[in-house]
Amino acid sequence: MTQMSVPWRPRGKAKFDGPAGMVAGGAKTVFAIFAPFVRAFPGAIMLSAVFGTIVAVWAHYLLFEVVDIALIGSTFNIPANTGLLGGPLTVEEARSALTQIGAPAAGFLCYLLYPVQYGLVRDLVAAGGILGFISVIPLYTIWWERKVAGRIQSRTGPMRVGGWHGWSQSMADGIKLICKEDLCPAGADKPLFKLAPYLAFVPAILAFFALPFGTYWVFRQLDVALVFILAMLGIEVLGVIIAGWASNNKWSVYGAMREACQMVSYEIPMGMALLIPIMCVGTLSLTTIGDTQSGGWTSWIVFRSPFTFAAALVYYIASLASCKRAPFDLPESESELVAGFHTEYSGFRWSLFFFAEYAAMFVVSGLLVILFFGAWYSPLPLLWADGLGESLPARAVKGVLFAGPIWFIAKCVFLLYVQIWLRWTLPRIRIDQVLYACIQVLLPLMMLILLGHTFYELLVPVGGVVWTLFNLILSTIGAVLMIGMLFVATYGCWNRVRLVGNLGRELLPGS
Amino acid sequence: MADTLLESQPDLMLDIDKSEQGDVRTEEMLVNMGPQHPATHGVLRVVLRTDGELVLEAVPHIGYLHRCAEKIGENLQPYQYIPYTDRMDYLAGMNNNQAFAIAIERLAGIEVPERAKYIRVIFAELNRIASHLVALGTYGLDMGAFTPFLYMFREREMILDLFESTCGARLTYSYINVGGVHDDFPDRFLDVLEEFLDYFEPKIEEYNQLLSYNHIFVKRTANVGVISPDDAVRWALTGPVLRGSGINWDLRKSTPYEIYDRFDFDIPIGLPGGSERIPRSVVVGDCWNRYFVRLVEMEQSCRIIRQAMKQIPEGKILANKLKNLKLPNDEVYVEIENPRGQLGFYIRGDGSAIPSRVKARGPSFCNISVLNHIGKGCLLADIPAIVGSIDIVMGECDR
Amino acid sequence: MHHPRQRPGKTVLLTFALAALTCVTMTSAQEPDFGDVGFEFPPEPPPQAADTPTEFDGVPLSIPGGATEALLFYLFGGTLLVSALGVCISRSVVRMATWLFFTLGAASVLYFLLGAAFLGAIQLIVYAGGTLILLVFGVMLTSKSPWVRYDCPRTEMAAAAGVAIVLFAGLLTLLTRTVWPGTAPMARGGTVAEFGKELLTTYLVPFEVASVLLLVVMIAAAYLARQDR
Amino acid sequence: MAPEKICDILKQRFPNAVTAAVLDARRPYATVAAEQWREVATCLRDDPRCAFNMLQCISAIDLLEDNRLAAVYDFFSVPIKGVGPCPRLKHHFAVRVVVDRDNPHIPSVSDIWPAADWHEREAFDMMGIVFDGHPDLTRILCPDDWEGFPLRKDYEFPTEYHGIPATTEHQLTNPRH
Repeated sequence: MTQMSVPWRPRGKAKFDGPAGMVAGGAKTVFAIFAPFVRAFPGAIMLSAVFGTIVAVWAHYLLFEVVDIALIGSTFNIPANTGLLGGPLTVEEARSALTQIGAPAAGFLCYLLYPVQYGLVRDLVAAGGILGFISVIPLYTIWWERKVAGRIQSRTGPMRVGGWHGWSQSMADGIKLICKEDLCPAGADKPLFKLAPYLAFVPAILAFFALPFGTYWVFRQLDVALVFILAMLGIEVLGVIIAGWASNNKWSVYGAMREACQMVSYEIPMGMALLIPIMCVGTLSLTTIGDTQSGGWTSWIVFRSPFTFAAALVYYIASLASCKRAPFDLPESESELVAGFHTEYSGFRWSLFFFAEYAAMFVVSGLLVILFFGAWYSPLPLLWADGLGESLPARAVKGVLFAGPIWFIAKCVFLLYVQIWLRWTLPRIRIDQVLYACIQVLLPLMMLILLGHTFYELLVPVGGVVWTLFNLILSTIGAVLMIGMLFVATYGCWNRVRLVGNLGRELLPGS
Repeated sequence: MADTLLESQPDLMLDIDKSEQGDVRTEEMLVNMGPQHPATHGVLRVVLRTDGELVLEAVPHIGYLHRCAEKIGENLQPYQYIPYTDRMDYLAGMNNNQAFAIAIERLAGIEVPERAKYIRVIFAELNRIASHLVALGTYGLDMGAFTPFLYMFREREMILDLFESTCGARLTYSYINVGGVHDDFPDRFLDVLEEFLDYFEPKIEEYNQLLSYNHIFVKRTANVGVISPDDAVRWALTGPVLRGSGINWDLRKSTPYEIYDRFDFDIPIGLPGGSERIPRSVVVGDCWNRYFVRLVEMEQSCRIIRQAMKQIPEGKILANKLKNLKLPNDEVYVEIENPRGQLGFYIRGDGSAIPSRVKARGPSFCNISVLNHIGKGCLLADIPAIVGSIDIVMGECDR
Repeated sequence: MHHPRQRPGKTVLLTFALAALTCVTMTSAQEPDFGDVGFEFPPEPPPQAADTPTEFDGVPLSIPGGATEALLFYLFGGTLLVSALGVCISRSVVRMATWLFFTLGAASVLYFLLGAAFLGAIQLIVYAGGTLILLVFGVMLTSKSPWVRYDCPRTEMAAAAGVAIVLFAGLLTLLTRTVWPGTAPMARGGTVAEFGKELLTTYLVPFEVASVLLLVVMIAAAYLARQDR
Repeated sequence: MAPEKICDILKQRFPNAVTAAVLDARRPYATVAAEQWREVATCLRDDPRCAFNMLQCISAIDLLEDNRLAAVYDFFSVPIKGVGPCPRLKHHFAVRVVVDRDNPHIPSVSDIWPAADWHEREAFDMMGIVFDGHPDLTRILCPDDWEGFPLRKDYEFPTEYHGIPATTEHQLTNPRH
């Protein structure tokens, strides 16, 4: 074959060096080591990873508790202004505390225990855990979104990477994104262009620092956690706006302007909807609000009055708008604005926006769960668990059946699923309709709800006939909806082959 | 408002001092939509003059897919040119082949066998369905609804399978040839086709539930990009765009070509809101009506195919004496009803085997020229809605 | 593009006058009353070290070790100063806004360090999350070009310098003449409920006056935005 | 209505305008002088007996042997319910306007039928016919800086365009046009 002559200069062979080369090399090594195992036991690895994470977190929690008990039981006065080294507990005391509770290998464990008494160390550990969690959420939400979208559209979604239903597709995408070229368009405001993804990403992480996963499962138990999280969601928008502006692209500016005006207007009904649980409980602390809903299904704030029911709905709609999720995904609508504010982004910076978006989706779902849907409590009343005692197995049963982060995460994931479901079902609305829906519909409606709820709280005695009646009716409606949903999902799952055809599943690997 | 030509502005930032409308002064911006834009269905470029989200002017620029189709036609014999025609409107290759074949047959006085005529009708109507499925699916995509797109492509795949079983190609068929068609149906084809129609007709109702009557979709398309009947005719809009404006004009009915006069079918036209099957907020000539006309046309195409399947005779599929075809020193202008509108071929012969002039009148070319007329004063998000409802294929627009 | 510029005249004079008035008022007060701004001094001299609360409202005032607190204070105070300077010297309006974001954020961290979590969170949500975005939005929507730069003529710069000097002098006088307490004031009445009660009882009149003012602003904005005037 | 009658109407109203008519061919047409084309066009649209409200196509043709260029206009009369003079005409007609090859000027009809706008631009782009009075007579399919009119029979194909080779060696040695 003769060499074709081309009018442009042929490019040299691509060389990957620096961080990209390191990442690529690392990925190749990891792949070479783990790929055979992953191929052999994909499902088992995934399940054991989930289970192992739970066990690790549980062990972590127990460790902290042991130290706390030791600290309280310690006979020493806690000296003020202790430095970074030389804390209240010594290794010896830790060892004796461990021996007291009969832990095995106390001589070894005490060295592990020692650093945990310092707040800084605990914070670092917890922050690491939260960062890990935030990294996992987008990975699996994106994979799950693709699977759900596939099912909705009568196809399978990712099936290849990782073996079992393409479960490591997002990780492969992540490695690809990190290795991609980091483009900065000519004429862009370089510093701002590079800063913007972080301005979107960091607030999303910070919001998690105040979001409780359980009564004690919170990084910082802020008295004003709700306001803080709302503020973080608001600041995330700044990153988006600056990204759009700094890209030197008109479509990006359009995306940024849409995002700004959408966010600024929907924050108002959203904030007002959040006022309703605050009125019910009388605090801004998310932990306290969550803990008032421990009495099972009927005690969830959403079923408390017709107004809370409506407010939960309004909040959910507004939260869709504030997360730029369909049908409110105007800032990044590809059929109008190419890709909106992140048109010019590529590689890692682009993925930061996605991390921020999915993290924000989880945060707004978490807020809804905490404020309206019984926080980390199961539909069973916590009172039933009183007889179980405080032994370790009893705690495990309690954590799984009655209250615990598992319930919180499960509820959030369900709400995430609803967001995904809506996205792949509904068309996108227009900017004037977005603003009309907010200012002319949601806002007056929310004002009425707020007013109505104020009078409801003032005039209807808690536990009275009217209150109980409404509570029961609404709880029944909720239960019927939930059971109906579960029924439909089960029916669809059972009849999936008949409903969408065999989807070529036999032909794909890992089926 | 200054009526300056957009091209004459070297800088994309216009500096037009608007009359004082209030204390808050906003500025106009020129935005280039396309040629690489997800919503322009190919390489259409629309230069938008916008005031915030408001579009003041939407000037379409075409020519990015110009492939000298007419010049090529002046250098090739008709049967050689057939493959070029289905690369014009690549979503409706059968109809394009048919238009060119009919034009040459009229010019050279070729009589097509009966069976070939029926095969042509069946495939033209099947291709109309396939083309409308793409149009409707991508229209949903333009509105942000991803799922109907894949549903419609699922059904289109089946039609393409039918085509492939007969002519071996899935997109550029070159199947309908001068004097007839290239191949006869394979065995059991009509049974499979019947099976497909039985499967497909209920699906249209599914599309209605998914997309047509979706509240958001109706909100996005009803009363958007309204073309009055008078305007539609003056701008020579054809096809579903013309019928969406309430004009009962379909070449298959009004000037029947081939054997369309033997079938019983209806011409769907745009109807005012509140009529049967029409949501209340819809007006005649808006995007929703254009969309819905296509949807109903698919039903009617199914009817035509069913009738043609019953009537189809046995026999030859290609006319005799096609070798050394000489075109007389004469000219014809033939229009047929393409899925997108009236596709016309002007052909001039000069006594040789090669036509001296081939001119194609593409429906997309004429239909998209109205964009600036109806795109003034709408919102930015309405431009994809209008472009999508006009349903252009740039290959045929630019030729 | 040429903008007809307003001469600085009246606006600058007015700003001067206001600045001077503020300085005079501030310096004339011998002892500033922090009670009005939500703080009060601890009633007693610093208590025993053992009683020093290490947590307040669940917010740790400091990681064990006072040095950390000091470190954080200087870190965020420094951020505040640098970013404030950035606001002043940036030319691009959006860059100014970004710097301002850091200024506001650092200020809210200082509030958090003081234990005024509510104030800090409100600072974030209202200024950083709301006002700033509206500001950037307004700039993008109304400027001649979205990529607007701000060029300051010499006269305005001189006027601004004058105002700054007068204000700085006033602040300096205030700072030197105030008798500062030995420790940072603690926020009084930590919970939001108490805060709300105070607002609706003791400070009802200022609260209502502020809301009436906001109402006036809203009506005025609606009036300005109305098209057919 | 039969093409003969339409031709008669035109001849009656504009005795000098209709210079020739081919009425028994596969595609009947009348040849109209360029000077009077606008008046004829207005008559074709507005006369209730013609009522050609839709201009389907303008095909520019190169009559190299006569050293002339021509534009062929195809009309349809589309019945519009309630609009237009005659709702039930449904007829077709064609008009040919022939101009000199060296000075090809035809008055524009883009204000009579807005559809003519792009067709005239295309005819200008491809054949070099200048339509006087057109609001924006620029190239539509070719780039703005293209040289020559590609569909003319004597068009020389360029060998390159902005450094991009526009033809192959084979084509250069085997010219087809």
